[in-house]
Amino acid sequence: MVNPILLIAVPLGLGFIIPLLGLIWEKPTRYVPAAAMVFNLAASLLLLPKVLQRPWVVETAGLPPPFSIHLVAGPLGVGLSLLIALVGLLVAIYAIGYVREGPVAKYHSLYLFLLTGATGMVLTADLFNLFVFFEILCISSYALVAYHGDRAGTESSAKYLIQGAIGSSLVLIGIGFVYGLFGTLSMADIARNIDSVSPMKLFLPMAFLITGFGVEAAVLPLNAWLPDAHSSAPSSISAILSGIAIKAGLYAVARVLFTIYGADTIALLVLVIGILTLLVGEMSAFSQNNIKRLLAYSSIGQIGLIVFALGLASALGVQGALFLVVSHALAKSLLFLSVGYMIYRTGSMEISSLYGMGRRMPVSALCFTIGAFSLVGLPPFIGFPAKFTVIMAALERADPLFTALVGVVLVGTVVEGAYFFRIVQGLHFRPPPESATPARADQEEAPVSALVPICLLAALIVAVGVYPSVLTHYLGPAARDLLDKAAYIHHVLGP
Amino acid sequence: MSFLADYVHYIGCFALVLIGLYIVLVKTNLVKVIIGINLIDTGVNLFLVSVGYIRMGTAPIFSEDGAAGKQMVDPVPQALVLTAIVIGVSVVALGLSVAIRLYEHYGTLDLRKIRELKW
Amino acid sequence: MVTRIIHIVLSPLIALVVAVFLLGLSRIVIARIHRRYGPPIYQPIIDIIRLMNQQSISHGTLFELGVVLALAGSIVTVLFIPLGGTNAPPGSYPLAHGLLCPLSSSGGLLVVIYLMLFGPVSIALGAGASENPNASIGVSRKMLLALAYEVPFLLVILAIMSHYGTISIAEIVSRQQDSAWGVFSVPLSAVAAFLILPAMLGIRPFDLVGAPQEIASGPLAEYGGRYLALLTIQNGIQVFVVIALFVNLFLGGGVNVITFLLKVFAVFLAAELVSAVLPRVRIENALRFCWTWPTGLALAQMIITVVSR
Amino acid sequence: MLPTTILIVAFGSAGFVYLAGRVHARVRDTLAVLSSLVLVGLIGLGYGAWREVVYVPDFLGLELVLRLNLLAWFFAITVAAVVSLSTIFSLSYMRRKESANFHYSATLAVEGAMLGTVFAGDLLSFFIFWEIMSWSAYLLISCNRGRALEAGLKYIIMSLVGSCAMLIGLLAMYSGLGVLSIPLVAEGMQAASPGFVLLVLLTFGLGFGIKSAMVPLHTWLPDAHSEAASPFSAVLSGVLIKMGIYGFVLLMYVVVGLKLLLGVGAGWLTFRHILCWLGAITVVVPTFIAVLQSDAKRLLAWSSIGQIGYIILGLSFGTSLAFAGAIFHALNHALCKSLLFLAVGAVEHNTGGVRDLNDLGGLAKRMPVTFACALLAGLGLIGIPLTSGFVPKWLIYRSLIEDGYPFLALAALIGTWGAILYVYKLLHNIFLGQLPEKHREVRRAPLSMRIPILLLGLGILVFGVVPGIPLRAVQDIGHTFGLAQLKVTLWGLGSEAGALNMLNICLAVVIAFAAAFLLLRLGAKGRAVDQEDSYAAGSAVPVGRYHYTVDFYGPLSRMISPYLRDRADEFYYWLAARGREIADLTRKVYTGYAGTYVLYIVSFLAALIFLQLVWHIW
Amino acid sequence: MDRNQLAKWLKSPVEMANKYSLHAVYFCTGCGIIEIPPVITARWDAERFGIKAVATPRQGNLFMITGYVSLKTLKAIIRTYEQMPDPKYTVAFGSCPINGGMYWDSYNTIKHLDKYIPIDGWIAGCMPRPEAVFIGVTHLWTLIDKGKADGYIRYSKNYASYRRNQEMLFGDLGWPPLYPSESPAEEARA
Repeated sequence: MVNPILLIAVPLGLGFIIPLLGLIWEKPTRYVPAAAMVFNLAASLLLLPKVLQRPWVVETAGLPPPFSIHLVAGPLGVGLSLLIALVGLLVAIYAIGYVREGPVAKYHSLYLFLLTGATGMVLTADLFNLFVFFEILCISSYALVAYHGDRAGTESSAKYLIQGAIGSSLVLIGIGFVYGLFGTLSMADIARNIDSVSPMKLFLPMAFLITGFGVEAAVLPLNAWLPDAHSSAPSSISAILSGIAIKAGLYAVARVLFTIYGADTIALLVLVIGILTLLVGEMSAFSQNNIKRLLAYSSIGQIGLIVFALGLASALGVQGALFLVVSHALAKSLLFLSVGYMIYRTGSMEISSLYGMGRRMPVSALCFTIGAFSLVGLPPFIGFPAKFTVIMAALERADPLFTALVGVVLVGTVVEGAYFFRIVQGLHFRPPPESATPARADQEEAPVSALVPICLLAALIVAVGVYPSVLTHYLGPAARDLLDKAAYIHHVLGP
Repeated sequence: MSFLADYVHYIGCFALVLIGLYIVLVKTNLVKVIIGINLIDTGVNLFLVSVGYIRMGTAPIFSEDGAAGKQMVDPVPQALVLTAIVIGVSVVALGLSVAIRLYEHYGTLDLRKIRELKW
Repeated sequence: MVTRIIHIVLSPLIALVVAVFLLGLSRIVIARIHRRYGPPIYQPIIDIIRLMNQQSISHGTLFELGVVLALAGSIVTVLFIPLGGTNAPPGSYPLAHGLLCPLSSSGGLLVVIYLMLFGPVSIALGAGASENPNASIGVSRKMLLALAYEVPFLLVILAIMSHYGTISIAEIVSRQQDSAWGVFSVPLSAVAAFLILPAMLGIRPFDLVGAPQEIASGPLAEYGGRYLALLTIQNGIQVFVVIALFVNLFLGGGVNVITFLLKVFAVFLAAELVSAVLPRVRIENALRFCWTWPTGLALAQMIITVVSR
Repeated sequence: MLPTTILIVAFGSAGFVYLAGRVHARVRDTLAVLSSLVLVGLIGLGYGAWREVVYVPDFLGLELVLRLNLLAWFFAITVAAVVSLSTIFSLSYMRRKESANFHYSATLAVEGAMLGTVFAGDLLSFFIFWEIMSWSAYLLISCNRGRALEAGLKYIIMSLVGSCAMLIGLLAMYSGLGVLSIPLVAEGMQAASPGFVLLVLLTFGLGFGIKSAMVPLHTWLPDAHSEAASPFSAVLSGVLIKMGIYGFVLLMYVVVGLKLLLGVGAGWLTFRHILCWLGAITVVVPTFIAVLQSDAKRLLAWSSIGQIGYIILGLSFGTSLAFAGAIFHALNHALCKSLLFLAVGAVEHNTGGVRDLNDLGGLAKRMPVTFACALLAGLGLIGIPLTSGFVPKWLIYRSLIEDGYPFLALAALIGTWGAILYVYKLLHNIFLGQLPEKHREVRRAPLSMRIPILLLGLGILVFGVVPGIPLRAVQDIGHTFGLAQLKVTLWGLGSEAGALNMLNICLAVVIAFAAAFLLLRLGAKGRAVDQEDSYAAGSAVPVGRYHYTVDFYGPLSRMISPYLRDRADEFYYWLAARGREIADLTRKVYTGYAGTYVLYIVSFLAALIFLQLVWHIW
Repeated sequence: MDRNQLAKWLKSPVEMANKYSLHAVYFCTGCGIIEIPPVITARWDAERFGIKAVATPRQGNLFMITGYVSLKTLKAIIRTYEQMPDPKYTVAFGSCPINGGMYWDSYNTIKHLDKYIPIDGWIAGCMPRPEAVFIGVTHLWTLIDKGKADGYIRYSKNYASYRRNQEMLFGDLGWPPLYPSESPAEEARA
């Protein structure tokens, strides 16, 4: 059996090897991330059936929990690491052809660090370790956002860095408080003793932790870095940031809220924050002209929806949130990836310059359409069962308030539909702008290395959309993993 | 007065954090902002250390004094702080390198003028 | 069965004869009011014979078909309208007893108001095919005029149908013969119907459809010869149908054909007297008139009817 | 397995047709026509074989079921027939158009989705197919480019609003009742609280109202129907909006059930009354807006709304006569309106894309078959006896009058007179009058256009003369919903007072026609003249420039057009403009200045702590 | 007036009908039209005799040219005449159509209308009083009775020469010939 620690160790190690390898022979470095992710994918797949029965607690220093740092490979962790590996692999394949300029070896190295950070975050059971992986993820994304070193990239990187640094400082303060209160950093241990401390004292670290992780999770007032960073990063990085990085942040928030604090009481607050995030995100996206910025705002909207679903704090709600995490990861990475080469070909991120792309790059445009439809939540794409589950969870309450909230959420969906349908029309049915050169019309499709991940993502979106039960089998246990505090404590610390 | 004495390190570290925050919020020069971030980091690190600090405690080494148990300073925060310092340093380093790049592009470090990405 | 066939042959014939007679009568009445002597009463027959024997100029199949369909539609409409008689047991002699209405059991008033469309729509098609813009203008006016008077007319019909609770004309007629005439039970409707009668008959002041001086007789501009002959007959039958409907709805039909026809003449004369002294209005005026007084009256009657039910 | 097979054939052929188009246009055309015909055949075969099939055993824990019953079959065969005729029509219409591959494929996909919608045995599959239908139709509308883009966007956004509302209703139902299978839901609804029933009616009603273009939710339709490619306009107007009607039938008669439906609301303010009056408004206002249009397809589009009004009026009135009339009228409107759209499409095709009513004329001589069938369809829309439009309208009127709702009947009847106006305007301005110079060279429509037009025309005539054929099916459907049985004969309705016998009317018309024709033959021979030989006060007619079309109903339009603004549309645009303003204000949050962003973070933290201090949120 | 004689009606219904149903197209070319209103209104009431004004030549069978004929109107007259269905009768009203009347030396007025269309009856006078119109109509009746009101037959027989006369004035008339010539040889002979 594969040890879950390898899920972290292999990419991390390979990430360190890449620069060395790059010194000798740069060319093969391009394939290393893909290889690492293949390993992660396979390992996660192997692990998944096992951890579904019982989470696997890995002791790293030979001490049983709560001492020392340990990993918990539960259904949620392995499931998310599977998702990370999957999206990471596809983006890595895409990057083989896409990333050609600049310090390529460093890109791949940082890319692996980013994935390591994300994987580590979802697998660790230690609060400080969570912070460390979080920082790995953040720092590598700061760097990757500025990869091209252009105006927009550096500017957004700087802003991202400022906000991220403040955020991680807040997390650290929160961890300090928690440690001061409990004297332990094992999440299970904290969770077990949570009732021994007065709520007022408990709230302060929670506020710091939520705010700190919230910066990466991009909930409403903390997400100002996101549209900048996502829109000016290289498209492959945008894909992974939107698909994975913010999900990792969300995971951290959810872990803190549900597993450590069991915070049902502030669920309504989370719900409201989710709805606000959703509305602000979708509205900001509504009249965007920059395609990647629009996609970034749309990510904010989707995050809002996920937070809304989390805020429902029911099994079905969390299941829906996880479903949305998967669906958004697939769809948004698909969108960024397919848009990547369109931008590359036209040299502009204006939506109007992408008009007529349906003719010039039919496969990419088709896949973009699939991704967009999935995000809007149209069947038979994965977005539909996801959104369906969330709304089902919200209406499960049979409470007029929740019905009204669902109405507001669906307003967001309509706005989202409005701008995505506009783009889809532009791609397929509008005449290309005057400046486009129709002479090369046939040779403009993205290269195979890009088409393979794009098509795979599209196929996945359709397949899961038609048979959502392949996913729901795993989402149920994963949701329980997140929600069922007692079981988590039991698994980690023993009876 | 004893309160002040007991909590002086907390007050100090939060003062550092707040000063850093003030800089980040008010100053518009990117380098100053990074300095602010660094100050916050320092403050936070100080806070972490002081969480585990016991007045007049011993070093967390298995010496004979320490084996007696009570007065040993908690080693975990110190380990954490080490990590945090490393992280902080790398963030600052990255920030400074980005600042250099920004200056190349914009010819200024004034964040009020580096506002091409908005809305 | 035999009675039925007799009825089917008889009622269009009655309609035809009365129609031609009405046309002649109308010319005489108007002439007399104008202090002229006027043509003989059989002048329409002379005209029809002359037209039938004149060379007919055709603009194509639809041009001819429009005429035929219009006439056919008018004839069919006649079959649905009781022309006097009471609802006595079937098999009795048609002129004395029994209702002279071959198709009284097929759809009732709703079919009639649809069949009354047949004629105008067919003429409109034929006239449209004539490629004469005057005809198109005339048809446009005809359509608008129809809309103008149909609004009050439909209100009238609906008031009557909901007053008597049936859509069958025969039923309405027999109910009137049992109790009071429609003109007494739904008086405002009767007034409204009389106000729009000139418009339905296409006579002054609402003869703007075929205004000869403005648009060269409108839809008929290109029709000559046998087509015009048939259209003259059609016009007569349409006039007869409208008046017969009025008589059936408001004046209790007729106990037998003779009384029925007498009532028809009476109503026709009244309408002609109004018509003879009035100038032609413009289509805007027609629309405005029809949608104010007649509509208001009919609406009032309908509200009364609905409330009193 | 039949419903599943049908869906597989439909969606499969949609894919294959696209691929075939990559190979060769001829292959694609053959495949598209064949598969659409096969679908008609399959559905035809399915008559009587009523069944239920589980096709996805586990979709989010729900069983997805397809079922075939008479109601579904009735709608399905209409859908399949209209789509296959439209596909045949496309053979010439889409020839050498660049989007042909996509057109065929998406048409089949829309057909599949529509069939899925009517076959759906549970509300979830209903919703899924409904959504697929919406977006594939959106793609197909937008595919016509140019102004179609805005139209498509409007359509899909309104559809999205509708389906979001439906989603709420659907899931409220699921969480309330725990089932989504239609019979079980229907059972469950009987015990539901009135508020819940109202929620279901409102949410689903919004969705169906938008799809079937009920006033005031109609605003997408005039744009979408007029800007889509003509063969697809025929599908849109002919059958796609009928899916909304199917939804209403399902909602009002199956899911909620008639008894419950009649009970919702109080006094005159019942759901049924409101819907009736909405239907009546839908009849009158759009009809007169249609009269004022000068674009052929736009006119037809508005007329579609008006005709839908009859169906909604009949459905929501809910007597067995009115129900039969409504469903029959759905069929009639499918035939007539798709024929008219195809005819206009043929004209558009033959004249090089002209569909401005002021720019055509006199085409009857060039395209006689098209004209004859368009005439038939126009008469069918009006409801002239002997076309299929007469019986349904008669049924609806009669029901309204006999049950004592003369004002509703008035609205319906006035709508009919409006229909005469716009039908005549359409026919006259395109086919009658003088042939303009530039259309001298127009040839008759190609065979592949004439065949579907002819078949539809035949259908209108047959169902007009022998209304018993569809009427029987319709009344059987009504009977399964617990409506009283009608005395349907082959020729109309049985022998009560005010019965209807089309045979009598038909015979009378035939005899009268023969008589009139004989009378005509009695007259002297004529001579034929051509269009220049037309009386113009002795002057020579300016050739081909003398066609009275512009402002055809000028006096009327001057009178009523101030009252007939599409206020709903204006309101939605106003709403959208305000929404855009708010959105633009909202995104000003992202100022671009890093200090602000840090301030957000700090104030978020402060707000959290403040909330806790003041309200003890945790 | 033999309108009431049933025997005549039975013998020759068509001629009788033609006589007593003269639907006239009054072509208001000149001052002569002034005399028409008295003719058709209450004072003289032409409708007594079945004479009625119609709006278009398609519906009528009597063509009255009332007054002088200028070149420009002649074209319209020819056009209108040709649009009238057979049988049709033409009556020239006043002296101007007969010989130019007071316009005898006008460069722009037709002197002999019957060079261009056949005329069945002439009503002389400048202008003829309504009584004269009735006398003219009575005369037309006798002509119809005798079968001599055959202008439309003459027109068809001699169409080529009429057409040539017309074309001498106007060049191209702007519409195709009413009666297509049977053979080129015949056309050449004419």
